[in-house]
Amino acid sequence: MHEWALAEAVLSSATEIAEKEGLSEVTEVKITVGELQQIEVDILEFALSQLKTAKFGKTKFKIETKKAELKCRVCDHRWFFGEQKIDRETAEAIHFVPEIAYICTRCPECGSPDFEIMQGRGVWLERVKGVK
Amino acid sequence: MHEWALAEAVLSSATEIAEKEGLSEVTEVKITVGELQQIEVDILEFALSQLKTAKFGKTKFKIETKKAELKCRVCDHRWFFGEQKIDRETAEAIHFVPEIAYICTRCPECGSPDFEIMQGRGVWLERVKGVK
Amino acid sequence: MVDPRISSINESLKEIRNIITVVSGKGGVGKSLVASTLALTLAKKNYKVGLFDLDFTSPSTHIILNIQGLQPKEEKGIVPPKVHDVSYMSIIFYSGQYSLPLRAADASNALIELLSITRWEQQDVLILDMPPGISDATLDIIRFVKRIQFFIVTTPSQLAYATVEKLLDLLSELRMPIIGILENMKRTSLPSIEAQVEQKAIRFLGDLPFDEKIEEAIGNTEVLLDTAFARKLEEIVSKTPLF
Amino acid sequence: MVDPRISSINESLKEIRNIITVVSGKGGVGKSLVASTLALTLAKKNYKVGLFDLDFTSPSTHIILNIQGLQPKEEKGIVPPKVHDVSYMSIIFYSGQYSLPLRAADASNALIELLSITRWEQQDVLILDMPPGISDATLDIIRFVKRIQFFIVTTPSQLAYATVEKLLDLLSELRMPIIGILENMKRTSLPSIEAQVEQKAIRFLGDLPFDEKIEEAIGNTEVLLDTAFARKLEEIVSKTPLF
Ligand SMILES: Nc1ncnc2c1ncn2[C@@H]1O[C@H](COP(=O)(O)OP(=O)(O)O)[C@@H](O)[C@H]1O
Ligand SMILES: Nc1ncnc2c1ncn2[C@@H]1O[C@H](COP(=O)(O)OP(=O)(O)O)[C@@H](O)[C@H]1O
Ligand SMILES: [Mg+2]
Ligand SMILES: [Mg+2]
Ligand SMILES: [Mg+2]
Ligand SMILES: [Mg+2]
Ligand code: NI
Ligand code: NI
Ligand SMILES: [Zn+2]
Ligand SMILES: [Zn+2]
Repeated sequence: MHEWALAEAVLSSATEIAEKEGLSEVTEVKITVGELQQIEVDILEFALSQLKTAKFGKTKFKIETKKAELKCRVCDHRWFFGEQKIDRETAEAIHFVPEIAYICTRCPECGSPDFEIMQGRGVWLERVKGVK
Repeated sequence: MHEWALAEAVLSSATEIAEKEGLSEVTEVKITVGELQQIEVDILEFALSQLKTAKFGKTKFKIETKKAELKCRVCDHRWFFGEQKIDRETAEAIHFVPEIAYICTRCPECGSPDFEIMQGRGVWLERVKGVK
Repeated sequence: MVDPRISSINESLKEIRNIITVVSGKGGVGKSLVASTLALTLAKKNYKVGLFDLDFTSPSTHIILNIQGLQPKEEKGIVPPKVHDVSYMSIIFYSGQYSLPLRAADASNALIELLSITRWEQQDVLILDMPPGISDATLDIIRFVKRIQFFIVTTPSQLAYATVEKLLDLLSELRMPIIGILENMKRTSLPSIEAQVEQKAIRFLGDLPFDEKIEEAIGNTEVLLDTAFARKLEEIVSKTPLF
Repeated sequence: MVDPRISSINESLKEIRNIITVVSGKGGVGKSLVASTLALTLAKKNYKVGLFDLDFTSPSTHIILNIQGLQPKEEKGIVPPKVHDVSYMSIIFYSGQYSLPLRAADASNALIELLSITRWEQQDVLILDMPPGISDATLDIIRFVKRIQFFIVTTPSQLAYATVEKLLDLLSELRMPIIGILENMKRTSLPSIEAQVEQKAIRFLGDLPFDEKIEEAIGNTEVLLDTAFARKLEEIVSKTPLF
């Protein structure tokens, strides 16, 4: 349910961009959602539709999900977070703070906790389109 | 003069790569040297010529210098390190440890010390070419 | 690609009237104990107080305040639970008893996440307990949080004060508002750092005694507020214009 | 693009027989004082000893050892100067009295640089003084340095031991060799953490007293080696198989 906070962040960020670019109306907002955080896209969409201001009256919100790819700093192995089994409680914690993944995720090749989240971490605003 | 240590590092790294790729002879090693560290390219070349093993008997060492580009995390301004005046003592410290730049370098736009070194930091091994 | 959290941080902090960041150049000087006791003291004076533990690498305030069985409420964001009248937030709600081997860049990311999704509601003051030194977290706070004031903790030891001086130099250069310096773990055997602080034109807030009773008070806020340490901190708070 | 420093780190450490990393979950527990005193103690026993201060954010060992007017020699790399028979290296040789607002990723880069260009020559033991917690520096050392042993410092405080437990869990999971845990700043008023350590099947090395004389000894190694603190550390070192 904190998808509402994320939706608010997206809208406030998109509003900033629209203002900077002098858009009177926003036609499209493209959002990427990383799989690591297990965002509920339905709720995010609903929250966007409820929170949006007049500027976004006719906006198409395009939401794309991206796999969470991790890379080990020790052995350079790359893997996807989805391949791993984690318990419900930890999954919920990761939902709020993706970095909680570091308590249990390890490189499947060498066991190291020293990996980088290459992509698919959080929510990103990819693009804001509109008319001036 | 610690260019010798850097030359050693380059050679040991190039040797590793040549071995992994099964090269019997190395024909070219391409090295990038970041301007931040003010490496003496002449000394680096001389050290390479003195330290090189048989495998590098006919190697052409191509050394390219790259400007040091910094980017402010606070205001996103980008600039080149070379545009800044620094005293001799600090320059010498940066020569050994490029991150010493953080004691005196500030974003020319907003004064922040919170910047990223985008490129031109240290010595990189770009490419090792050879015959199998 | 734009990170939408950045523009929402100040949004989520907008109802907070004052932000006090408890810092030091060094670890183990008592930042967490001071931050926790300061929060309890101000709450007792009927201020609306929040406490946010930003030392993700070695969080301690949850032990001092004995946070157990509590969790933020998920409500269009996350709402910090109230403990002893303090709205409290810590990474510990999510990492629990597990070790969290975070590189600072990841801790920074987690910090931005929590700053942007936490709903602090209206507060008179939010106290930030920081990790030691000039760290990613310090730079993040300077970058993202407007209207911060720094509350600096040191001990009488040269080892602590030497690092505090470097922190001071940086904060002064960046024109960050500094409430003053508190000297913790004062012992009669050691000279005070007061004179050195005043040379820097920084307010010396006073000293808190080295208190043998502190260890027993950890995890029991009533006992804590009754220590010589806490009573002296209250006295200092009464005469210091915090906000 | 390959970073050539990586393959040269173990090259430059190859003549070092043992590497002891002094760590803790927390700051201010005495890591730097223990690391420095350990180095001096082993040097007095005629071991060839190196000391490398890897706490780039709050370096302290240069104050404890009173390093002044010295600089590494530049000689096909950099050669650490000898202080009180200890080969000594610290970022302080380059940052001096200035504050160095490094994010940990940059500190990590500086650490790799110094690890790869320093010529330690032949040493019986190299002691690494670490920053607090499970930090970038800890992960870097685990990643880059082979043959490390961990020497863990705590205080009797629950606040310190709670963070040490998390560090222990991580080091055990990664099968890192642990010499044992030292309890510093022991006071008679506080229960020992010995029993808790032994539950974890980790060697309890002993305790060092809370020593009122320490502050005067900072910057004077002769006085330091004559404190109750240093004498007890020597006793513990004598009966502990370090290498
Ligand atoms: N005034 C004091 N008297 C005695 N012990 C103290 C005092 N202040 C702090 N301590 C103890 O010192 C240690 C470090 O305190 P802590 O608040 O965790 O410091 P930091 O947050 O700066 O690392 C803890 O064990 C704490 O109980
Ligand atoms: N056994 C001890 N008795 C009294 N003071 C101590 C003792 N050990 C350390 N100290 C003091 O505690 C503070 C922290 O020590 P330090 O070695 O800097 O810790 P760390 O490196 O873990 O941060 C310093 O002021 C130091 O002088
Ligand atoms: Mg703390
Ligand atoms: Mg804390
Ligand atoms: Mg230290
Ligand atoms: Mg140190
Ligand atoms: Ni949610
Ligand atoms: Ni040189
Ligand atoms: Zn791996
Ligand atoms: Zn800037």
